[in-house]
Amino acid sequence: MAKLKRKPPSHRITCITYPEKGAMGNTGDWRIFRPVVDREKCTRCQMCWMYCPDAVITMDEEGIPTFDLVYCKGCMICEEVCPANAITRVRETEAKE
Amino acid sequence: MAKLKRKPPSHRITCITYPEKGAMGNTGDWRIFRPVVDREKCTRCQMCWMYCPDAVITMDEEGIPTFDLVYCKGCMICEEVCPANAITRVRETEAKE
Amino acid sequence: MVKVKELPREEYIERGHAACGGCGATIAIRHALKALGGNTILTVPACCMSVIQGLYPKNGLSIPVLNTAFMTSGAAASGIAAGLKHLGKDKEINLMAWAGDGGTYDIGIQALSGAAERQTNFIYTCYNNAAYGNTGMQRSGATPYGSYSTTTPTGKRQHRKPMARIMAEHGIPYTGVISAAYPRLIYDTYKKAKDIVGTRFIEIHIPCPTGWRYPTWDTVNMGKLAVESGAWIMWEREGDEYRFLGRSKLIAEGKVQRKPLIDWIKPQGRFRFLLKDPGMMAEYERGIEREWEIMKRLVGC
Amino acid sequence: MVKVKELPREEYIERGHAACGGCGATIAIRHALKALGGNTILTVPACCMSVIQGLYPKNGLSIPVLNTAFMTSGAAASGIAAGLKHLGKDKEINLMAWAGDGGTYDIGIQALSGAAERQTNFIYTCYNNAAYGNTGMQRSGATPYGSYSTTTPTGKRQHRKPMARIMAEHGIPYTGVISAAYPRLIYDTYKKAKDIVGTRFIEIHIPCPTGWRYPTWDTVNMGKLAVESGAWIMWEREGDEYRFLGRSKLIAEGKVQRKPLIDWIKPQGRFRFLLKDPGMMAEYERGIEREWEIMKRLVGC
Amino acid sequence: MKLFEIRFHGRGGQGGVTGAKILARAAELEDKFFQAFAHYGAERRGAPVMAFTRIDNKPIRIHSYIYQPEAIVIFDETLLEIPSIQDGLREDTFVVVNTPRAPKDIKLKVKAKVSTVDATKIALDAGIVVAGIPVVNTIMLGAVARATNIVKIENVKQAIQKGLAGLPDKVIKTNVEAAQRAYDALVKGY
Amino acid sequence: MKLFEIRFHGRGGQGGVTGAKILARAAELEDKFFQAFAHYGAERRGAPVMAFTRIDNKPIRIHSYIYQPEAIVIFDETLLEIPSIQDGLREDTFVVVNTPRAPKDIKLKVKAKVSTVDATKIALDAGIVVAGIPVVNTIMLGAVARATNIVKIENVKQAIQKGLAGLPDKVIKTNVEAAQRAYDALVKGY
Amino acid sequence: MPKVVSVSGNHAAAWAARTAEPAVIAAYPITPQTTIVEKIADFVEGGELSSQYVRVESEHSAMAACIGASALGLRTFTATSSHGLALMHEMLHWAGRARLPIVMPVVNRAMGPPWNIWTDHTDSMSQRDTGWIQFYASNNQEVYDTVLMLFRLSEDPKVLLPSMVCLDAFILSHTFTPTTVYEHKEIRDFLPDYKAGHWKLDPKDPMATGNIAGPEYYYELSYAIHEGFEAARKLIPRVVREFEKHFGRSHGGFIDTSRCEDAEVILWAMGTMGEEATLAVENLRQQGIAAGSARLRVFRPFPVEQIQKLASKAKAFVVVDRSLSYGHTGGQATEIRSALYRGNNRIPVQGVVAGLGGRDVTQTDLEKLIQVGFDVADKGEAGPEIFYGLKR
Amino acid sequence: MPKVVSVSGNHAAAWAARTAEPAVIAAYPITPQTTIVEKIADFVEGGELSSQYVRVESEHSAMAACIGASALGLRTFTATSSHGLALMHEMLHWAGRARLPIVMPVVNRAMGPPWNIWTDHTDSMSQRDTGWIQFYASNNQEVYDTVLMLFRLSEDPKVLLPSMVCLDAFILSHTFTPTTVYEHKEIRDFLPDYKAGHWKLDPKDPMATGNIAGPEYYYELSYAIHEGFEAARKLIPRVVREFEKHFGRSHGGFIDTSRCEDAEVILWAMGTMGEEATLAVENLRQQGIAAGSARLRVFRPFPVEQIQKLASKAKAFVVVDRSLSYGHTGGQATEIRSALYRGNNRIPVQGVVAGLGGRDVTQTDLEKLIQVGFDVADKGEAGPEIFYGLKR
Ligand SMILES: Cc1ncc(C[n+]2csc(CCOP(=O)(O)OP(=O)(O)O)c2C)c(N)n1
Ligand SMILES: Cc1ncc(C[n+]2csc(CCOP(=O)(O)OP(=O)(O)O)c2C)c(N)n1
Ligand code: SF4
Ligand code: SF4
Ligand code: SF4
Ligand code: SF4
Repeated sequence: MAKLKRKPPSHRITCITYPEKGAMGNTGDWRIFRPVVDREKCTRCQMCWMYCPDAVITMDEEGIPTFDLVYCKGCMICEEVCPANAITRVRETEAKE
Repeated sequence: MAKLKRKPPSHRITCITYPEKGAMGNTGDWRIFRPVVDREKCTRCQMCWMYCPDAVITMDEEGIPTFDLVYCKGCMICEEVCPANAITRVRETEAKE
Repeated sequence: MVKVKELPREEYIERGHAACGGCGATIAIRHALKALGGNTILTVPACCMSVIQGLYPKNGLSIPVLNTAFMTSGAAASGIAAGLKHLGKDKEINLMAWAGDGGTYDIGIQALSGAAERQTNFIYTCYNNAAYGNTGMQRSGATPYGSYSTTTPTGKRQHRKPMARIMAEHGIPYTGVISAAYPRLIYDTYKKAKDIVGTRFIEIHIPCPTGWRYPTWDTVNMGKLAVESGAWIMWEREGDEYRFLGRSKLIAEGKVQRKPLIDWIKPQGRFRFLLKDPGMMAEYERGIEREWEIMKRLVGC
Repeated sequence: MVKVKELPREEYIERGHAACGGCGATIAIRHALKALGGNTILTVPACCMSVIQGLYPKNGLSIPVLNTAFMTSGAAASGIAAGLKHLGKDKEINLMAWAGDGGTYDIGIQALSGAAERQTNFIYTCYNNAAYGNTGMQRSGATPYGSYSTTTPTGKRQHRKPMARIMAEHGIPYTGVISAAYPRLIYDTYKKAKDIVGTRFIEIHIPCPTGWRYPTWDTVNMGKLAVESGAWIMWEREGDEYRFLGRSKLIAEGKVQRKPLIDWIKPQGRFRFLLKDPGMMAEYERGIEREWEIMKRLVGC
Repeated sequence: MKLFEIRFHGRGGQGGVTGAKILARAAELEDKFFQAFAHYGAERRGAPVMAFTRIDNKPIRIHSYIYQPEAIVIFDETLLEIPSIQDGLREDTFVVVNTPRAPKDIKLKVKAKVSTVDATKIALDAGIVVAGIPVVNTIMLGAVARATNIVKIENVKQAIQKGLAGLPDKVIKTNVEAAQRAYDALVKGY
Repeated sequence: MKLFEIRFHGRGGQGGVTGAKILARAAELEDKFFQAFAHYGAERRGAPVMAFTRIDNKPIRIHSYIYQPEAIVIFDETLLEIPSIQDGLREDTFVVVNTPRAPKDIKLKVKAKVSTVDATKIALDAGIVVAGIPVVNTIMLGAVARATNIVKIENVKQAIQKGLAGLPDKVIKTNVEAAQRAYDALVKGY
Repeated sequence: MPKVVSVSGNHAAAWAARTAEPAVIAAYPITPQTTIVEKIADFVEGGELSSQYVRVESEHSAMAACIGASALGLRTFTATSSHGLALMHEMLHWAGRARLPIVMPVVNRAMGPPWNIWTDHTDSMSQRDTGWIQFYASNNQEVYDTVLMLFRLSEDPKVLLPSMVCLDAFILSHTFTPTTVYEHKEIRDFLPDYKAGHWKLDPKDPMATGNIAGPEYYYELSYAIHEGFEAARKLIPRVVREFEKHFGRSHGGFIDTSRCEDAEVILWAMGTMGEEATLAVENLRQQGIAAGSARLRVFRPFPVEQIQKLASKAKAFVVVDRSLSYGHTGGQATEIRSALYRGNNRIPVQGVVAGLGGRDVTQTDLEKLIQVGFDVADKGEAGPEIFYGLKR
Repeated sequence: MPKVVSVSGNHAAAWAARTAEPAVIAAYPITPQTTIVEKIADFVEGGELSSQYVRVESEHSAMAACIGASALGLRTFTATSSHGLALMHEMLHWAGRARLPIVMPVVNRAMGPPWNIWTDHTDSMSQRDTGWIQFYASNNQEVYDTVLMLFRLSEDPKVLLPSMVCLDAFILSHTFTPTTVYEHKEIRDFLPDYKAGHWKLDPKDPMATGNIAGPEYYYELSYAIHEGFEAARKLIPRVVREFEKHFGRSHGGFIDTSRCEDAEVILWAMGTMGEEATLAVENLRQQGIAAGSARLRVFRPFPVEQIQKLASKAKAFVVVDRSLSYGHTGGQATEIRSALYRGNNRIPVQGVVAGLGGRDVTQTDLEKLIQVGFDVADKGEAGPEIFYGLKR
């Protein structure tokens, strides 16, 4: 199942767990909508970064948000809080095509 | 041990108890001091009655306190609260003689 | 206020019960039950009152009593209250939980808080002898700062939890804080509480010769001195309004002076460490002053 | 107030955790942990956060976590606090309990109240999504009047227990009431609380799309509307002094108008019964007004 | 009849268990016995979830998981990428997929009895949409009836009526009609 | 030596268990083994209570109650009225009573080995009084030593010193002297 | 008129409460019990059930509230699971010792840590010493029927003991099957109103309960509980018979056996594994293998004689526990061995621990375990306890 | 230098805590455990013990606080009794499953209602399924010594399980006897500092414990507890031996036997009854009666083999339980029978329930019960369980 950086014997003694991405699997699978940023509109205010409940947003070198789609659940809070309306939602089925 | 007014079958089912005097035996046995009232001094104010933690004081026909010595524990609160100093303590050993 | 001679003659506590001689708790319950009358159901968690009832197969209380586990007074009462409602007797029969300070401040606060939040229809009495009396005077959340207890043998280092205010802030319809030294006030308080619907919390300060370490005959004196010195504040809250009661009212209004705290502390063996340590004494006094300030702010004077 | 760009970049919550999409609780813990930093030990009773961590053998939080039984957050923290003191690390390592409203208002109040009374050195966070989220939205003591829950299918008939005020009245050194909709205030609050010694109680209002029944993207809107409409009041108490916070301060000072309550209520599926029943609606509003009055009195304005 | 086991793959919030229950009700109308249940653990909105129906004409005494279902029903084409969807797949397994594509375009590790229907389109056309998301659970049951013959479409429709009781009549009617549409539109690849 | 069992009758607050423990310590000084315990249940101040000491020269493995003690010690004459005080009384039982009266004036259902001492007077004379009540526990131990010979008076005195350690020296000294006085003053009726 | 509804095991339990009409229900939610209390809330707020419903703040309080209500002489109900049950432990003792006929479904779920919401019998097995009657159900109809039977049993004046019916998490609690249910008035012949004859809280006749009883009384009061269990032991067959008379259904008495008359190996299991075992037995029988299965329905009072009887013809028992008393064996295995020890037929008993924390146990697994029983029978001796399905 | 002090069983327990020097002690008072926590308070506030002492607000919290402290990798101690123990039940499971080596004296007291503060083993026997090592002591020295042994045992990296030592209320807890005690530095050879190798809460190496583990992992984590118990089973004799080497005392291994080598009837009992039984045996031996006694010191892990061995020469066992699992038998009797069932020697086992709620059981009583054992041996068959000393 899960791959671990390390798995010391403690594991076999009791229910110890270690910090790691994907503790609930690839939660990007849950997504129905996908956030897409309009690099032109973005004012680099970082509101999307601040509010993302899944901490999947990173600001790239230019200060524009990028989304870790392996884990982004598609809640679209970023879209909602973006004061510049720079983020829009795309249906995942469509985005995949 | 204890004598009961009634002892219905509930007793044999679970731990039911019935209101009765002497649930801790004759607590007058605990007494080291005994309250004695001076009928002359008593003003019939009933403070002793009000404060007795053991509810062993009754006011007689004349409104003077009487003590149920089978149960009076001899705490001497009555003496202490009596505004007329009408109650005094007597050592039980002496009182018995 | 009721006159002494108007106090009902009926007793709901039988002679020969198991309280220590000079116990303040029995003075308190005597008059509380006089006010409520015989049509009352009591539930009692582990505490002195569960001992005071005496031994199987007798019982020293002449109303129905459900003795229950230490943590459960609020919950057991909730069940009884629901049952009385089902029977349509919730208006006719008074329901009271009667618990110690340990069973209220500490292990019982959860069930009590839950019952209050659900607006359970009952009177909850916390009779506060400021320690775990039943088990021999261990520290409770109600033990005053600096007091000896068997688990704080050099004096407790925390102030008393302001339990009644905590309950009042639950928004319940009635909270009353009184003392065993004033039976007439007890009677009046229960008479008033009896007619209110919802959760009513009443805390009674209980001088305890065994735990406080003073001679049995001083129970009433110790109770009064606590109030007169300001160490114990009597107040009530009806609706959202706070009010001082009795002697505490006179003190708050500046009509009488508080007696020196030391008058109350000195006769009690439990304060022997406090007496020796001026720093601790000052901290204890600071706590009392803070209480007065908070209460005055709440009363709005 | 901290600027968005000053917020630390370190994350203590791993991607791919198990919160519902749009969960307000994860916004809150992200910024709380940013303020506390990695030198923090967390204890978490049964609640959404115990699920959010994800599945064995991984964990979605990158600080040490003691998951513990539902009733025990205050007690487990007391043990850790004592241990840290023994190790001489009580100043160096932050200790936080992170519990839901059910685990605080209801089943956890006893252990919390006890820890506070003992002046235990830790931060207790109650993240309040106003229901038992983990188990599928049953009523809690924090569920607002009139709200649907699976155990109050026609709307709850009691007002929310004023938990934070109850804790404040314990006399603890810090109490803060904030909202997940204001991460910068979260950050500042935890920064401040971090440096205070003793029991610090922080309650965070947590919009929950799953329980409140609104679309995931509205989490921040719902959080803000709660404050803007006055349904949720943000305040803090340092020492004995109460103070309003953020938008609630502006409202209290009359600098901004409260938005109509209906703006907050309408988008939420859980209030559908309330919306249909003007009597219930009025009662809910009455409760909110009462809260404002009490809080204003305490703040002294 | 032999015990018939069906596995539904959907997403949290798509009504997988409700679908499994309605199918069970349809079987009940044919005097059959049933079990309907879900795989519990993480029913987050959007997360892949499973539900199950067992149908038999005698009381069902089996309680363990379903490892080799007779039919697999996929509510959402995107789920096809998850490997576990093919667990227990055999050549004679019915696989009913919500997709605009043809059965032959569905790639599986075993050549099973695949059929397809564009349930999402049917849902959108009929307006069966909750919080912006088309809901296909009842619709797919029409397709299942046709693909597997395990229940009659009439009984599926009646079961939908019962299963959605409490919702507005119009909603129920729409669902019933959509199920029929899926029944008619199903493309069998076998 | 055979196991020697002693029962003390006192009142709550009179220090019965302390007495039993000090006697045990005295025995320990003679390299004996001991148990000291009380009858727990209702230790209210003033209420009749019991305490026990067992002494043996080998480790004591008996744990049940004491039914037929070798000695009964009565701290308070008024307790004589309680019937249970005579439980397990035999002809060869030592009975040590705090009373100004002579042994022959002590009426028991069995003619036992009665001895008396006015411990209350000794306590009052020595000022061993707590909250107005004379405390006789240590004093009675002096009497017990003489009445039963189970321990030497020197060891009783040393045990009192240890048992009261922590109290002011003067108090300890007074107690030790009072024990000696009781030892000397005991009147044996056998 | 009885009606058939499609309900989960939890809804069956809630329906049974509705049918029995307790005066007071006090409960606290916990996965996987929640849908019981949610359904009850629906019934109560929908006006279909007249009970007072107390939404307490913990399970300890839930049981305390039930005790308070039951002490008024009223019918009382609650439900819980796992940690909730464990938190009740003190009050379980209390209810048992106070002789209060509270009825409680327990959804069997694993104990933490780690948190695990799936089925495991450790939660209820750990309560075997608390003075509660314990039944284990294997399907939703049995859950429903057992609740009704338990009210009848618990409230019997000779019994007066609280009782629990245990059902497997999810496997029953959340699985919908057709189940026959009744309205209250339809079952009153079988289950009359509860009349507390022994005591109740009533100001007209004040009694107290629970104040101190010393060593001179306590033992006899405890023995009275034992007598209550012996009365239950006698009554259970009658209640089962009468239930069958009224409703035409039976799920077995103490033990639900399948093909045991001539079985050489009998597999024992509780709950759903016990029902699935019947399929294993049928399959093996078709292969000519003389297998049988015995589902222990009643764990308290423990059916010593009935177990002894089943050993008279068999050559070996295989006992599958979905729990483990750490440091010894599964509770079922221990107690079955103990029961046989007191009888005359001392066949080998192979202990098996399986299915902890929701690990699935299939018909095939059970067949394999029966086969192990045949090896054991051949050897005439059981091996060490088997931890079946363990991954190393 | 060891010193002999006159202490009660409770003070012996407190002394043992002082000697072991736990980092954290969290406890709540309950009669008859109070004098343990009071003595500890004296030690701590008197500067004789460096432990952090947390005066929690309930036993549930006491155990939770111990869990929190132990999770930091620290030595931890508490003590309780009866209702306090029952209230801990949920957290007992937690401590066991989290593999935290907390040590706890339990003063055996009866469960209410009615309130009864006297001795009875029901409280601790009801915890037999919670994953705790259980010892029962018979005198104050054994209480003291066992606490030290238990720290050693519990903290062993192969064991890592919490443990309790049970002592009879008042009979031990409040009875003063001469007892040899040590200061911390004198015992460190025997009991080294605790080093938590398996896990601890440490921001430098963040791990979590207890989040959800599904059916695919939970069983193995449970099996690991079983392995811990098996490791304890192996280690106990060694710890006992080493203790004897260091301190020159032993109280027996799993079982403290007296004259069992050639005994025809062996009487089993736990705690003080077990020690008093040796007197009964001696007395009967003087009359030429081949009696023996076996005091079960360790109830978890349950010493199956040792029990089987004792049956090899004896003709009958009499098992005296000071508790009752209502609806079946005393826990000791059930488990001993079960153990023998798995062995080769199947002698009759007479079950006896006695001494509930502090009812006194004397040497004479025990002699009578041994006599019953001879009748049973003659008949070759035990009678129904005996409720000894019951007044009807
Ligand atoms: C769960 C549990 N823990 C502890 C006890 C022991 N106990 C009984 S009464 C009591 C103290 C009660 O103190 P308080 O509530 O202040 O009442 P008081 O005895 O002073 O009247 C304690 C600790 C118990 N009965 N149950
Ligand atoms: C003793 C006990 N009772 C019940 C539960 C079940 N339970 C787990 S989490 C939870 C609700 C938590 O609600 P809350 O504290 O509000 O946190 P949320 O889930 O909303 O984050 C419940 C009832 C439990 N784990 N333990
Ligand atoms: S919130 Fe909008 S404007 Fe601000 S950084 Fe994100 S995408 Fe850019
Ligand atoms: S001495 Fe105490 S008990 Fe006796 S009458 Fe006076 S107040 Fe009452
Ligand atoms: S208190 Fe004194 S004056 Fe008043 S009634 Fe009593 S004895 Fe008389
Ligand atoms: S139920 Fe609500 S609080 Fe819990 S994880 Fe989901 S969104 Fe967050």
